[in-house]
Amino acid sequence: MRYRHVLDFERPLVELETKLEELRSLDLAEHPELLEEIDRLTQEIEALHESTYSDLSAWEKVQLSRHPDRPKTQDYLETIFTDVVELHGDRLYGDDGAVVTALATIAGRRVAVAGHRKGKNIRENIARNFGMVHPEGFRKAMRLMRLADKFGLPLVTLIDTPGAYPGIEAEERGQAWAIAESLALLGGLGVPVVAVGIGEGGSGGALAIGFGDRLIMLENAYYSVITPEACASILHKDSEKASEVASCLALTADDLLRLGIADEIVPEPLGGAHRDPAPVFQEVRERIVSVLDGLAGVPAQELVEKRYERLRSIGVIDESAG
Amino acid sequence: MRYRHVLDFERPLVELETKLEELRSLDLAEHPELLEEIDRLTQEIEALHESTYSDLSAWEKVQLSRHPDRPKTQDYLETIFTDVVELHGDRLYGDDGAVVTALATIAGRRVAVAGHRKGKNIRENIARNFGMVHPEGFRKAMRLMRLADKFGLPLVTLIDTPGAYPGIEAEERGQAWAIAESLALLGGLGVPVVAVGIGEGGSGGALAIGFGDRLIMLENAYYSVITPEACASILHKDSEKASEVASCLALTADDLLRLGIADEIVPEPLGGAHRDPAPVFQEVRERIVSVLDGLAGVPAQELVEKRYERLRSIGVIDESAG
Amino acid sequence: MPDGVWSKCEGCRRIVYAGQLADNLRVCPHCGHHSDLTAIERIDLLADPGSFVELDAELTSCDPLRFVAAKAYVDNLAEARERCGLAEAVLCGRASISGHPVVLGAMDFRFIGASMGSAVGEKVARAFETAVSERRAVVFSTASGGARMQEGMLSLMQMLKTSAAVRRLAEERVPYISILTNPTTGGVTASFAVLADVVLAEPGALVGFAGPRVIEQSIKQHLPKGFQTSEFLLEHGMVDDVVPRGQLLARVTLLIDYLTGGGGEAS
Amino acid sequence: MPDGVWSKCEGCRRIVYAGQLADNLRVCPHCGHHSDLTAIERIDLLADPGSFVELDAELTSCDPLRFVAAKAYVDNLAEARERCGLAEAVLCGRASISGHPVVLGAMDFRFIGASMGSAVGEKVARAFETAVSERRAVVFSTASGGARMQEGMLSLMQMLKTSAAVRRLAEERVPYISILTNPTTGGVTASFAVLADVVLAEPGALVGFAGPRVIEQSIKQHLPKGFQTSEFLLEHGMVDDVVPRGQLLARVTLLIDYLTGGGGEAS
Ligand SMILES: [Zn+2]
Ligand SMILES: [Zn+2]
Repeated sequence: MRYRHVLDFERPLVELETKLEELRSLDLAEHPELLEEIDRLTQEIEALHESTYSDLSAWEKVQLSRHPDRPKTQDYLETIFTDVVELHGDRLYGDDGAVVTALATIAGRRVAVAGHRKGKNIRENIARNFGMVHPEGFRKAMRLMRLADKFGLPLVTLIDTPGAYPGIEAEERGQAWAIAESLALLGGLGVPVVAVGIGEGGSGGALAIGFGDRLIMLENAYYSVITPEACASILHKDSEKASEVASCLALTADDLLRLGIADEIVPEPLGGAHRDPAPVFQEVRERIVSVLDGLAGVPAQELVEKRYERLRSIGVIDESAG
Repeated sequence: MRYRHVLDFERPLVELETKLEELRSLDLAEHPELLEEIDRLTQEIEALHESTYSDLSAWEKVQLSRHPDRPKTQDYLETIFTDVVELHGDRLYGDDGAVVTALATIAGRRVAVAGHRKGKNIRENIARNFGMVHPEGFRKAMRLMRLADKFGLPLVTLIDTPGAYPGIEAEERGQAWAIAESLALLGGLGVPVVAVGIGEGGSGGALAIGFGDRLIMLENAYYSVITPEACASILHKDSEKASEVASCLALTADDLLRLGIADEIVPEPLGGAHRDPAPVFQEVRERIVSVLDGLAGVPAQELVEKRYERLRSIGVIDESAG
Repeated sequence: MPDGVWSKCEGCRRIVYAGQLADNLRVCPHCGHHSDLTAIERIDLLADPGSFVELDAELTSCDPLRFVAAKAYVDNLAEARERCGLAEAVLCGRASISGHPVVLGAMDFRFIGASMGSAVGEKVARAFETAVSERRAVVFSTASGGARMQEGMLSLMQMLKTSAAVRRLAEERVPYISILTNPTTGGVTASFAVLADVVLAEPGALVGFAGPRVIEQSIKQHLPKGFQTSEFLLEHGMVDDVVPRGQLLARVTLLIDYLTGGGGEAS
Repeated sequence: MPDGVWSKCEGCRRIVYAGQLADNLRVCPHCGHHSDLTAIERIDLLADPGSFVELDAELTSCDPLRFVAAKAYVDNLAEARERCGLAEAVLCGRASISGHPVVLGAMDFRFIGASMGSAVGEKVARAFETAVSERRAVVFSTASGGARMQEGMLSLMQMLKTSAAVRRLAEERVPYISILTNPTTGGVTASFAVLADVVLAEPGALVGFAGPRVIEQSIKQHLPKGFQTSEFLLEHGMVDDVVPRGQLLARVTLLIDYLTGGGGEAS
């Protein structure tokens, strides 16, 4: 097996796998002594595979969440949804390629879908700005949210962004304003909202469409108040310390579950969702449908109240004394 | 008296007035024969003054409505309102100088004010784009409308624009969308809306903030589906025929009253509001206050219903047969 | 050019046989150029066969201003009625689209540039009111040169009237899908046309507020290629999608299905 | 520099005597530069004397992640409390402004950059809830470096919590006026700070989402002069006005008066 993209921590494993392939390509009838070597190597690879992937550090998960081959929003749209009708534009300024909004059907249920959209190659990523959203992207998502609310369509969001784009034009057009308005709107939607962390959850740009009545996280997806690199650069003046910082930020799916922010975790195959996406898609679909069915028929006002209570409960404070 | 700006149809009058001034500047003790000439000229001027201004054509009124010295929105803000707090920006893209939005007090009544804003000189007019609005100007007005609706403040609008700006960027940012949304919003405001045509009422750009529960027109203000120049250029391929076309378009205050669009007309001094603005300001203030008092306490839903009925009644159709 | 036999495509200048063009919904088989359709063709494109029942068919324009320019407005009207076989520039009616009950509207550019005067505004407003009272989704194909200047301010006020009618529809959460076709400009664009929940546009249609010539005169330079086309609007975030005519029925059907379900199961 | 006697103005580099600066609300008499104020100074600037009664004074942050970087977060907190004499980076309370009952909030940049963690978010949300239940207008002076990263995702979620609290306030039509002061960036800007009915900013304040250094690293060029200042935001339509500190009380008073009257007579 060839990997198109190899992460740092995968390198020793890939070296062994490459060696094994070389051995196998030799004429074993001429070199019977290699059979034993191949057996040994196969076992070694199996063990290393297990140890490489079974207890990933936070930083390793961050890297996996960014893996270029990892299933993206577009893949989910194409596999777990049918009858997808993409809606474009914010009706104000532009059509941000870093956000996709659509009406779609999931297991027979009509929903609205908003997701961050990364590309799978350079060309796509340039068109989609590597999933980094401008204000018009958040406003595009807001348009979908209002449409969903108006017509009683549950909202499904797919989170996968390094963050809101930090650039001159984004600030000029009110990046903070767009995010804030999106958050306020999300809080008041009278339809069920299911958020799914499928990859990167980069700060405010993720949060703007990244929460709801239920937050489902993929095992190797992360969600963080700040990227580990930026955090390391602030705290240690050294972005190389990202791996160290990552484990402090409580950004993994497990951390989020423990903190009461995420509700459930979708397991991934060893090595990440891209190694075998089909069961992941299947599981994500089932989880979304199950949440939608659980919330079907709940009155709008009750949804909004419950969501607010849920939000109000997040945080750790001390009221005993100063 | 010297006029800074002389309109075409005022020229004969101004020539006589200039001649009279010249005569008066001579030593009359040395030229007693001139006294008679001065008397004659004075009477002639009086008659010409009367005939020049007393029965203005539509095109002459259009010219008066555009007179550079004519009182502008800013003058009304400074004279008939107190405690003016200007609010800036659309929270989306920019702060259009061609529209002013403010909270203000009129005869003790708190209101929201939106107006087109022309300048009085080149510098001001460049900053305000000669009162020609971009989409961000309409969106700025919409922000004020929502604020007025939210906090129960009656809306007063002052109409004075050649029209929405016809330019590349205006189209790029959705000129038609901004106007349409403004119209829909105006239709549904749960607070009293008083519109006052103080100068030019150029097409959709005027209409976006230019109608309400009552439309007050100044005597020489116009309001038109298209500027006479543009209309002449389409119909006759000749914008010089504007004066001819102006009388067909039913654009004067009198026309609007007759068509059931305007509700009342504020008289202007002979020669236009700029000749003696004080009584005009006084009258406009009283009319606005009277409308506000008449609509005070009317429930929001009733205001919206009545406004819709009013709109629905505008137009002349034949249902008898094809 | 002998009508009904062959015609030259406005897009690629190639000769297309009329039958072939008609079979292809008047889209050029060579370059994909979308020729303008009449209001009746628009309705035939979307309505289930035989389902369209016109509303306010007798409602027509008058000449309240006794407007005379190169021609008298009454003569313009008579000539347009004769030539198009229509009472006015818009057709509105009840219909069904793939079985969904709707109010369907279509404008006809041949009728005085499908400009909006009192009668057009009235018919459009009534169509939205019917949709509210019968809770039918609205589907509207627009085309227009703008307000009908021959009716002066009465015409301008129709922008506000139709926009207020859409607002009432929106308040009742009745879905509204508009289809912007070539050309849609001026007062129709800046009122009910763009206030829909979902705004679609046909490929290559000219859509904008100010007309291109007015803008060129104003800014004293030529406009960039593709300015004010559907594709330009899509790029600038103003329309939900540009949909080729051949896919329009399927897309509209799916959209109605999404917006009328009320969050339930797909039908 | 001996504190309390004289200081060098950050704007014009001239020497200003402390007493003169204090008399002038810490605005440089030479160049108009607005020095940062503490939360308590902010409250004194607006509240009627003696009217401020703090809410949730005992509510403080914890260290749920046991966060340790160059320093342990618990030590950051202890040090900030000691140095600022505050339990947290925000003060909220009931007060009156020119006789109007309000909920008044102010942030203190000295306290870990007035970053928003669980305690700040909770205090802000409760302040808005108090305003809803007592129908008091909210006036909030913001300053912040953003989210408090030492509390990880718990901190990010406070953006949503506070925004949802503002939404409830807006739904009840209770007025909210915010005053953006130097610096207001990150998660506080992108949540409750800019969701006010009227957003004012102090002259020269740095206000934005991404910090200037982050943007420079991202775009690999220097930022234009004046970027992300209050004046820049005014030009780009994001704030209602830039108000010098000396006029702030009068402006806020007038705004509360307009927004609480319910359309009646001016008081
Ligand atoms: Zn062709
Ligand atoms: Zn200074």
